[in-house]
Amino acid sequence: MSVLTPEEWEVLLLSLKVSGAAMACVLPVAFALAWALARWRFPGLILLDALVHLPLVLPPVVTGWLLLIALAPNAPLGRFFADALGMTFLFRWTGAALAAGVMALPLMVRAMRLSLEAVDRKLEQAARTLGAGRVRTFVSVTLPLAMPGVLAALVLGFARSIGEFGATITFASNIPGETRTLPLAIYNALQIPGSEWQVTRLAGLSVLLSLLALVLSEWLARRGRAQGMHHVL
Amino acid sequence: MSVLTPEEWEVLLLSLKVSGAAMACVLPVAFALAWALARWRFPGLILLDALVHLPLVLPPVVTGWLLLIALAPNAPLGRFFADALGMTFLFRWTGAALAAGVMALPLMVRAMRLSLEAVDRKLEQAARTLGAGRVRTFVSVTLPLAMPGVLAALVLGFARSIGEFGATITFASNIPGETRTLPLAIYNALQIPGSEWQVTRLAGLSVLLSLLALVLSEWLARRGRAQGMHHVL
Amino acid sequence: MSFDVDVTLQRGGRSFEYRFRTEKGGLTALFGTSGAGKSTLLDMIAGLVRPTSGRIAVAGETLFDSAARIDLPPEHRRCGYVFQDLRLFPHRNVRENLLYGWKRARPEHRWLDVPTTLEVLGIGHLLARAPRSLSGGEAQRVAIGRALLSGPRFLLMDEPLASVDAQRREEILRVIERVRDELRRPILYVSHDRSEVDRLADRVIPIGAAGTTSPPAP
Amino acid sequence: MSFDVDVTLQRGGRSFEYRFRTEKGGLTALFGTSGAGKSTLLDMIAGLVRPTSGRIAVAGETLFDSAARIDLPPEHRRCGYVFQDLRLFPHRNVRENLLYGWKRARPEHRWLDVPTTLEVLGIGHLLARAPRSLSGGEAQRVAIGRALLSGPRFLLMDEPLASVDAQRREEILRVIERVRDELRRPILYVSHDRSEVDRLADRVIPIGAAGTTSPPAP
Amino acid sequence: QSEGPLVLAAASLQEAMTAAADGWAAKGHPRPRISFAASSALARQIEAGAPADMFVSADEPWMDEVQTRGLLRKGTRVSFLTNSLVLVAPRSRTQAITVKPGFPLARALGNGRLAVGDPAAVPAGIYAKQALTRLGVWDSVKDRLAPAENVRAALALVTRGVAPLGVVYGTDARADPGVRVAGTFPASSHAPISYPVALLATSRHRDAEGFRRYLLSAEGKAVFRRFGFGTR
Ligand SMILES: Nc1ncnc2c1ncn2[C@@H]1O[C@H](COP(=O)(O)OP(=O)(O)OP(=O)(O)O)[C@@H](O)[C@H]1O
Ligand SMILES: Nc1ncnc2c1ncn2[C@@H]1O[C@H](COP(=O)(O)OP(=O)(O)OP(=O)(O)O)[C@@H](O)[C@H]1O
Ligand code: MOO
Ligand SMILES: [Mg+2]
Ligand SMILES: [Mg+2]
Repeated sequence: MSVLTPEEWEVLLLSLKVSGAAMACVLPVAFALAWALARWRFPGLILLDALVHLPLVLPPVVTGWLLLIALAPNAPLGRFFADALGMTFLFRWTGAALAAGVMALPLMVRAMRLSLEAVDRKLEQAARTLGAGRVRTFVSVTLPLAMPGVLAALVLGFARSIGEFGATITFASNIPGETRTLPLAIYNALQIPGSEWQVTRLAGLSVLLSLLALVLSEWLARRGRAQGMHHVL
Repeated sequence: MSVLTPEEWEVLLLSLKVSGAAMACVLPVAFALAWALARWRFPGLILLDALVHLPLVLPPVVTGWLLLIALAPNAPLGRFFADALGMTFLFRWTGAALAAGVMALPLMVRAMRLSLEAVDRKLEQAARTLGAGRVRTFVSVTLPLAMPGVLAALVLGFARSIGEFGATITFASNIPGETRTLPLAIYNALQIPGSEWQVTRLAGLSVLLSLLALVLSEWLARRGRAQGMHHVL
Repeated sequence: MSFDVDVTLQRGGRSFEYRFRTEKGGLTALFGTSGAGKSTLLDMIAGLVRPTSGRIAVAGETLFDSAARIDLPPEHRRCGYVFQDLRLFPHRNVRENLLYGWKRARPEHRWLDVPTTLEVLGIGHLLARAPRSLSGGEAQRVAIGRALLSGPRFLLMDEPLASVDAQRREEILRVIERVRDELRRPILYVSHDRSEVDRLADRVIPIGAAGTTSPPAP
Repeated sequence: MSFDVDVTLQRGGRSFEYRFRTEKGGLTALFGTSGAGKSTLLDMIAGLVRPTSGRIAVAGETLFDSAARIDLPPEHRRCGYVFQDLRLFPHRNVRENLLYGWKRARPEHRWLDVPTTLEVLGIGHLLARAPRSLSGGEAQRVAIGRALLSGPRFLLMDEPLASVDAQRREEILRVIERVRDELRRPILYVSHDRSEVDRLADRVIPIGAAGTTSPPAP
Repeated sequence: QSEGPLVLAAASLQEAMTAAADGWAAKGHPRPRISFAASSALARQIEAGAPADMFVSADEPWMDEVQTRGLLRKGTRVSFLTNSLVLVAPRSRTQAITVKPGFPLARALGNGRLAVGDPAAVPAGIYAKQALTRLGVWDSVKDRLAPAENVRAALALVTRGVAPLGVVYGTDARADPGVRVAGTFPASSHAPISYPVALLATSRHRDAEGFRRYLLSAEGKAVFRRFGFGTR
């Protein structure tokens, strides 16, 4: 399409890649955390809860800075990722995805936890008596009943990751084609006087992306409802 | 206490004031929006939904910039607030509260919507047959059953507002004692080489604040559970 | 007349029709196969399901009339509805459930006091408990108590004794008889238990199979 | 022996004790006042509530033994449990509810086929419906069908016919009798309906009032 | 190597550095990739060991910081650009203001605020504070500031008419048609505004030194002068 300049295309696709990867990696982690917070009772619970909220409370730039300190090539954690998994984050799109994922985490955990806590445990019991083990019960009963929370988590997380700026620029820098996502491109445009039109176009792209995610999620929710999940969706 | 410098005290109290005011003003608005999205079916629904998500999707600086344009003294909306309500936002702590509230809005709406959609309408019907009108039914049945979502919304919103930086500095500026909240003070410290210790102290304060909010909310939730709200909290 | 019902309802591709009148006072039993539409009828009388058209009056007061555009909201109909699925408020304990309607009723409308209710239903020891922790029969008795205490003008009871044991059932039946005979409140009563119906009912309205018309009772 | 139960349970400050044995096969009715602990006993046998101590064996297989540290998870106990509160899966339609256990059962364990179940229970026309839209009796029949189709070794039925109309009840009772006599599956059956118990039960275990011991049946 | 060297540059240099990179690329070299961010963020990334080739800072302290840690390639640090500090007003405002010791800045503000880069953090704000102090007007306006996140944001406040006056770099004022330069601060009123460039110790890119030399060449400096920078 010619409505977008090549650079805009590049930025758009990169943003999609970064947010997509962030969601794919963070979803299971966030779900596991939500599960632990909803179902387990252990002494460190509130500390874990606080830790999950951290990226929400701290200014994004500080989160980015902490990531930088933790994952620097010469830091222990950074060395572990580099040596054991061959993953480096600094100045890489994977770093942008990590930053976006970390910033989205608290929102996703809360939404899923809310839905998990509302699941009627008696229905899980019924599934067990019908021969479903823990895992099958989880997959066939708990997860579908918590689906509204999972969908909400995905929408919130995706939107948040599309808009993520501070942690990304601090941790992954602002490298064209590698870590310059939509918000960073907007930041660049904002530095140039008289570039309102470009800012508007890029912001419009962000809005469009998340509108798509929103429509998709509402459609999925509606499909769920149509299948009889009246009171859950 | 002498562990904090006078400036740190000032910043801390201001952050509390700003976030507190933001929560107080945004909570009813967010609830009304959550209600509309959960209960009504109207053509513009998905657009309203998208609008609510906007501050999440856009980089915070852009949101601050949009607020600036909308509420500048010479903009129609800004003039309306100034003339009709005697409220000005620019360079005022009210502006910081507004920015924080707007940024927290999408998170709060989602959490409450999730809980509202899970409320069993049949219980509301039962209340009606027992003589409770719409309002009383809402207050005595719907709201308490949606309480987990309201609590989650408050925790998320408060944490988000404590961490809000980009929209605040763009819209309300960084004026000591008036709009310099914790994240803005942290930003200042971050710009100065060798100020890591100060950044850490201020970040620690942020974390402490939201830890308090978290503990408070868990305590409220537990109290609710103790009162027999087993399946809702 | 107690119940004067003449309504139709279209739902899920099926059409329901109800037409019957009963004399003043007494207990009217609804008898019919499962899925015939008994609970649906009670929901319409309570104002929870809106009929497609028609008219509903109870003890002389018109509750719904599609022609006259009358549709009293549920809270003004003053029906004591014992739901088939109970619908106890999960966030309130037994005491608060019982008193929910009682508190909202005008004092002159209340015709049963709390101690008597607790006594008859045998639920005095459950007051501080959460509904979720009640046994099936206990929950059912709380639901009956909640409806009776709301000072209703008439009662809608949907299988209220399904899970209640024989001994307690006897005591509750006696209370229902007193409401019927002394207070002369109209009662609409759904039960699959022939002996219960035989004992209580002044008349039986058969609710026909799926979608058919219920002929007016004599 | 069908049921060999000797357990105690401490809960909410009350203590429950159950001790009884029944001969092989046949239907055992549990009879007792509301709140006596009948559903609690079924929950323990199904593996949903953990006894404080004791032993549970059904048809020769030990399901729970606190001394021997045996506690079979519910999914390995193969009980067909009709819950008092039904517990249909709200996110699945009637067909999926019915087949939930059936799909997970080994083919050689299934002893009832789907068409027969639908026929007997009269729920063939409800397959595509959401549980929430079912009438009380319809939901109860689906719950019975779901339990029977899971190919259980024994049945736990908690007031399975409370909301089922007389005619349908007759047909279902006949099926239960067939399961009892031809398949010789042990059945534990809770009902407040004396006539139902008289007709079905080979023996009746009285569950005493709150917290008392149930003496072993003869 | 098909990819150009990775340059970390202060955000306020964005237009000029981009043009310089274009000029370099036009000579047949792979185009340098430039990451624009606040100098502080870039310096921290370098300290964390991020693999970049060149750093162009908006002020000297952050370059000093990086240098003290031994992260610069020896002998490559050069302060090559200068800038001026100006007082700007919205285009619509015609009244002239002479910037001199004791000039009536507070009166000129009316009940508005003076837009500046945050004097506690942003280099432009730090220079502004120095200049206003030297001219003896700081005390009269220090409670009437609108400190912004960076110079461009301060500029935007003036462009939008939210603030009646602002203190920004000459380069910023020049680039924005929405504002008018109301006066220029004497160079003696503040520390020299200078932009240092240096190669990083970890740089492996064979083009990096070439690009640095290009920036320092007459041709490169001409590019920066086009955008209003002074060179030395
Ligand atoms: N939302 C709905 N959509 C479609 N059909 C519905 C809905 N709700 C109820 N029905 C159907 O309407 C019919 C009447 O339901 P109703 O609950 O009134 O039956 P009932 O006479 O009370 O039966 P029971 O004795 O089993 O409680 C049933 O067949 C039921 O499946
Ligand atoms: N979580 C709980 N906490 C405290 N008491 C409980 C809890 N769950 C059940 N009980 C109590 O245990 C007793 C036995 O309950 P159970 O459901 O087994 O009774 P039941 O014999 O099945 O009665 P019904 O015939 O009314 O169904 C009841 O008095 C009930 O209130
Ligand atoms: O270019 Mo800067 O470091 O934002 O003043
Ligand atoms: Mg019914
Ligand atoms: Mg029971």
